[in-house]
Amino acid sequence: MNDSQPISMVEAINLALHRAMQDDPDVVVLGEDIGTNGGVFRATVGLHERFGFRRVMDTPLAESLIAGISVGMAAQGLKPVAEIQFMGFIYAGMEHLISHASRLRSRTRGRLACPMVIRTPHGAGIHAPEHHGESTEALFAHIPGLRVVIPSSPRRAYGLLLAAIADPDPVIFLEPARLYRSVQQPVADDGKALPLDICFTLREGSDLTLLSWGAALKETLDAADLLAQEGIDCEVIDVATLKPLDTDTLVASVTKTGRCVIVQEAARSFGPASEIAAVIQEQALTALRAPVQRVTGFDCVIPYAGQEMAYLPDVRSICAAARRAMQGDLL
Amino acid sequence: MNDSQPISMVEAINLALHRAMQDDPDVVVLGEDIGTNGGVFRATVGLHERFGFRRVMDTPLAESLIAGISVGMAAQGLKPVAEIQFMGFIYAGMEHLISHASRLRSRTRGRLACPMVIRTPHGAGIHAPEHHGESTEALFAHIPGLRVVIPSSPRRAYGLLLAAIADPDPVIFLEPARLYRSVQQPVADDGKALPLDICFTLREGSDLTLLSWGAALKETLDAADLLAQEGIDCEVIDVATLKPLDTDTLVASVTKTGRCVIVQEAARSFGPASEIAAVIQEQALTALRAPVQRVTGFDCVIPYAGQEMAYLPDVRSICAAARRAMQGDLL
Amino acid sequence: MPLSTCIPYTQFINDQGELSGPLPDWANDVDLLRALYADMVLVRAFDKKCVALQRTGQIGTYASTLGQEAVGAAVGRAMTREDVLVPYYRDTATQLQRGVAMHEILLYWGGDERGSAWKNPDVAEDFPICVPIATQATHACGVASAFRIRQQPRVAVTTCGDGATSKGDFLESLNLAGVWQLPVVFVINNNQWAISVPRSLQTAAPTLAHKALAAGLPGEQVDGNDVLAVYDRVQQAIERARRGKGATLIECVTYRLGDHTTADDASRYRSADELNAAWKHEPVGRYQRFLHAGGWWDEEREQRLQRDVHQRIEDEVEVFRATPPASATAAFDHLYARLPAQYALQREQLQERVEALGGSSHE
Amino acid sequence: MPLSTCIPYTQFINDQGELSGPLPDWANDVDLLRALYADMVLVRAFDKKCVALQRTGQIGTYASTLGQEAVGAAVGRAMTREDVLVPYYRDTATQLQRGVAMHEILLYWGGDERGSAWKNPDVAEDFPICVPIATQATHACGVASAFRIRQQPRVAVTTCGDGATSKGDFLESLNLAGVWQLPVVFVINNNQWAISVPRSLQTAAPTLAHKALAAGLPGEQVDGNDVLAVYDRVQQAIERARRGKGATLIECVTYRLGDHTTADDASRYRSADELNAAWKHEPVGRYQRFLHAGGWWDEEREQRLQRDVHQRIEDEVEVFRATPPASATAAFDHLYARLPAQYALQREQLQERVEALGGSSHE
Ligand SMILES: Cc1ncc(C[n+]2csc(CCOP(=O)(O)OP(=O)(O)O)c2C)c(N)n1
Ligand SMILES: Cc1ncc(C[n+]2csc(CCOP(=O)(O)OP(=O)(O)O)c2C)c(N)n1
Ligand SMILES: [Mg+2]
Ligand SMILES: [Mg+2]
Repeated sequence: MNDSQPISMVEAINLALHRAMQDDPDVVVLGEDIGTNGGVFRATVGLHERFGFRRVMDTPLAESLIAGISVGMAAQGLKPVAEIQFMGFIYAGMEHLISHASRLRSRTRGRLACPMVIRTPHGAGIHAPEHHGESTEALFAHIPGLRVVIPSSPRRAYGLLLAAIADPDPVIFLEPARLYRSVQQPVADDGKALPLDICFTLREGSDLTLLSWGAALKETLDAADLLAQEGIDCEVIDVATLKPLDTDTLVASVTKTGRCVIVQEAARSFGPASEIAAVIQEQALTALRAPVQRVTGFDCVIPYAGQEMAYLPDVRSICAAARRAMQGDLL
Repeated sequence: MNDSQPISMVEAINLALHRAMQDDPDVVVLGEDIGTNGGVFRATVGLHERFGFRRVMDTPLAESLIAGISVGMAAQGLKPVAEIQFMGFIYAGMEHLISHASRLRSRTRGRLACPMVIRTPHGAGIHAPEHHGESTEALFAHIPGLRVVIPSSPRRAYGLLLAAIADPDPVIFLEPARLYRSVQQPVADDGKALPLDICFTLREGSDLTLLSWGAALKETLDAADLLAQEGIDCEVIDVATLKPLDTDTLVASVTKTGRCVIVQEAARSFGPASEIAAVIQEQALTALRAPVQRVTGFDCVIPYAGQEMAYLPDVRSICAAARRAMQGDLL
Repeated sequence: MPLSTCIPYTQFINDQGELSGPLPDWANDVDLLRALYADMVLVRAFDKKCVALQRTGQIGTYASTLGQEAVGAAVGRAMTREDVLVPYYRDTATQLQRGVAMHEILLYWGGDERGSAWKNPDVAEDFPICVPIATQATHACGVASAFRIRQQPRVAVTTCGDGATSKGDFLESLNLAGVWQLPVVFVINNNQWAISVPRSLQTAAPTLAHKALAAGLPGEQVDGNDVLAVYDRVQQAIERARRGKGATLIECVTYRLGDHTTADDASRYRSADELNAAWKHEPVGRYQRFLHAGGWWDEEREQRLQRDVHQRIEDEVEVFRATPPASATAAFDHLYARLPAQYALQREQLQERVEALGGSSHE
Repeated sequence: MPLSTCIPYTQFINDQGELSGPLPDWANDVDLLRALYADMVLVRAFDKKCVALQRTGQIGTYASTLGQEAVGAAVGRAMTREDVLVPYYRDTATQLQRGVAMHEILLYWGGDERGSAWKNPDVAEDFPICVPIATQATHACGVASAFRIRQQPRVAVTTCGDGATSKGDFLESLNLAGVWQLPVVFVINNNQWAISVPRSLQTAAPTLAHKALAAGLPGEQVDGNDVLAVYDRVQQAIERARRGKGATLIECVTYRLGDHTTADDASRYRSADELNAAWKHEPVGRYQRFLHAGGWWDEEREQRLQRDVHQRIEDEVEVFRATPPASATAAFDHLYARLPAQYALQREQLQERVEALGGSSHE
């Protein structure tokens, strides 16, 4: 692929997979329909032609199995990159992720490790059937020993996926399905990993901090544009790695701006935004000029395609929250 | 059982199960070792003798199955009360709980419902082997359509379990294993359910609000006693139902006291305390004289028995957090 | 595998529409013979309509049943009203038989939850379509357990694909059905593909019916393109279950003539040769030939049926199109039996967002 | 069930210690015959010690292997060093054979993670004890997949109980092993009970070996109280897997003579009669009789062995007792390869809590 040509996020992911498999013979790819079919989103296209079916494995239809054999492979020093076809189908694999992948190193005091990646499409808004729009990253972010990473641009997808694969510990890599093809960006295939465990400041600003991750960053950035027109200067941060959370960057930004709106696609209660808000009020309470606002999905089952867009945080709600934050002035 | 005689929490649970099965022929009980053996904690002792093996079912060893057949039974109008032997073994059942139990009513727009209860021992501190000390209630509290309830006394266990069984929707009922036998209380077997969806104020106070749930309430109450000796007058609230969260009671208390310490056994990040802190700063920021403090378990794998006590929030840490909260004075 | 011979296989009508074995007594019921044909014709036409509606953006992703009409029609007919169907997403035919309305099926695939809020009391207890593979098998065991607990002579029938037989839920459910002697019938629509994964990559078991042996229950294969064979075996299994004799696993050997869903392009992973060969075994044509040869069907009946089927489909599409948008707050209104006060504000906010989007519907 | 006859059953030595069939050639190796006996004697004595240590509060809950010594000893001996064991919690015997130190096993059950940080390089790749039932079967398939991917002539051996055969992971794993022809051997310790649930309530399958038929792999039963039979079959299965012929399922029919764990009281759910009857089949006595009869064992050897075994156990208990407390921050030090800076403060706080509790150890 030509480096200077803009590519989509799913192409960037495909590029990273090719690169990782080429650079490291221990990287293997597995999942449902990832071989001949190249993945239902085409993220694994070309891999089996290039690296063969020994390293690119279509599995039987069983998510617990996919997660569990990844643990076994990883313990042997392979670096399995497993695809779960949609996040809504990851739940059967949770026992292996929670009780094993996250603990193998701790359980053996470092004798065995579990360098595996679970990739899965994340989030709603692609008009797919039920269970194809989940954003339950909070379930994984709560589990000690896991990393939870979610890119929001082709370039970050490429660099973060390389980092996830290289990481010596298990990573849940969530790919915002709504962004798979909607954004294009030139991506240099330089094999360079981006740092995990840090947030990316996408836009600097002084009045208010907008925090988001995944597909909702699109509306967040759009809102920042609109708010700028109203004279509200937003700092926009892509949280990118939810676990471990780069609280330093987040707290520093809010300490500077005094105001914060967190935009989260997931259901409101007990979601990642709650952790972020809790940390910010803990570490920057005196800097807060208004409550940290959460603009989120709802505490309801994600509606089917006919109404799923209403479930998603929209620019209007983000702007409204930002304006509310600007009104309050506690200092 | 004689009403005036103090009984333990596990006895209260057993009493509630007897009562529910007697009052409603649709109540059935299932799980591993819950029949002849009466449950590994003896919570189901006597049920099969009284109600027969048709209503008291020892299942094969499969948690996904236990959760899934409960969904099927509940759709038929039975009220299955399933025991998962320890919370650490619930994960294989999550697909059924997240993708089905919580959604059956919504999916069918009320045509079918899912009045089931999953009971499971919760929390560490009983010196059992690995996986026997989980406190991952946050994973369930994040799921729309579920209720998450956790009693902290024999009487609340009795009343809340009756409420959970009577509730027309699915309830995850978490039983703090550390409290199963350590507290005794007279419990009237009056068949009266306690209200779900509300918090219980265990102790009124004006200086600081202490919030907790489950076994950690023991240390929380002990801390309140100690702090009282220092002249710090604590209000202590048992959150009891985590989902839906009774934010009104919590916010009202903190609005009154201006200070809040949340005590949570679960791992720190993305735990229930984060949601509570987020809501409090959202709704009562101007009343806060100090940041909401979280005293929690750690973001590490729960240590094996030899060090598990160090994982648990202790009285010392709660008192220290309360003193820190008292020092800050933002108003 | 020396054991594959242990699995019975049933076929009455071969690819040419000729009898390949003696028909059971119930086949003397000519009305039933014709009805099964009409069922298949209806679903094939409706299925085609659904794909067309998807292509024109009127519904979302749809899973075609093309080539597998015999399975659905036969299963639907073999069940009685008091039985409960616990289906998966490729059960249009079965659902139609059971009494789900076509416009409800369109609502479902159109992205509207009301598509599972069926109004026909005949299907009041049937489960909605299940998307997470194989989980429905477990629900069916729960339903069957309820029948057993209440000592009702009812049967749960659950369906799944060949891919589903690899998932724990399916296998755990078979095992429970065996050890609890549950009144449940498991029907596998073995259409040879799980999206792009062929049957041969799912399992090394000689047949999918062999899965029953692990659970101590009878397993059998049937020609899934022979509607009479499927009807016969499923009906027998249902009555066996009803008599308290326990569960049966029936593998229907058929073929997915269409793409996996409208979101799939099967030409990526499957050869045109294979597909063309499979068309030779398809169920509708062979059964029509059989009926013609027996003198139970003629051109006039065919034309009447085709007219009738198309009219019914057009009418139902109209009902679907005329269905007013769902209430903006439906997602909260049916979340719990009574919405906890905590969520009242979110319910309002959802309403606002729906309105900001300019209302919403399945269209 | 007409098919139960399809499952082979192996026994060489009957309850009386007499030959019930011709011994295979490898049994000419008298040292091996004696070693297998010594293995069983060691684990029976060590097991007894563990229970005693639990009763006196020196370790936590312990799962005794009483009555199942033949399975563990034989599996451990049948594996070669390059193979990988993926065990469950009732594998003390196998772990000892593989090279895990007794004091490490005591540390594990004493509630100290260092009990799985084995120092012997022979077991560097073996999995730690698995508590969540049946999940180890899947890990074993992953290990075997790694062998296949790297084209190494190595075999993963995984064990589980009879109850575990009901759980999806076990069944999914068998299926994968079949279809991927993985070099893995599944050994079931069918001790007739899953805590209080008898074998008959787990499954209606005539034998647990029947589970293999669903996965297209060979399944067989062996007298799990006959150490030679277990050794023979497991060893053959391992070599078959090593030769690229795929997986085997071996059901060892034995009996749990003890409680489920030290936290259990089996008298609540199981009759004294059943237990007494089971003692008649136990593996150690019968094998001793066999060795005596063959002239390969005598009283003097027995006394030497007993002395030796007890000395080794006492020494190891001493090492266990003398092990200094684990580091207070171990839980963070091994959470990730490098602890993210975010957790540095928590690590300190944990240290404080441990110190506030007055240090900590397995004692
Ligand atoms: C648990 C789960 N995993 C993955 C999927 C995605 N998916 C939908 S259909 C399908 C293939 C199913 O194949 P099969 O069981 O043979 O049924 P068929 O579609 O062929 O009728 C997959 C993998 C899903 N719906 N659920
Ligand atoms: C997933 C899971 N569910 C439940 C338990 C609790 N539990 C521990 S051992 C056991 C019974 C296991 O029986 P079996 O598989 O026959 O092995 P055995 O202990 O008899 O050797 C149960 C239910 C567990 N450890 N893991
Ligand atoms: Mg299929
Ligand atoms: Mg057992």
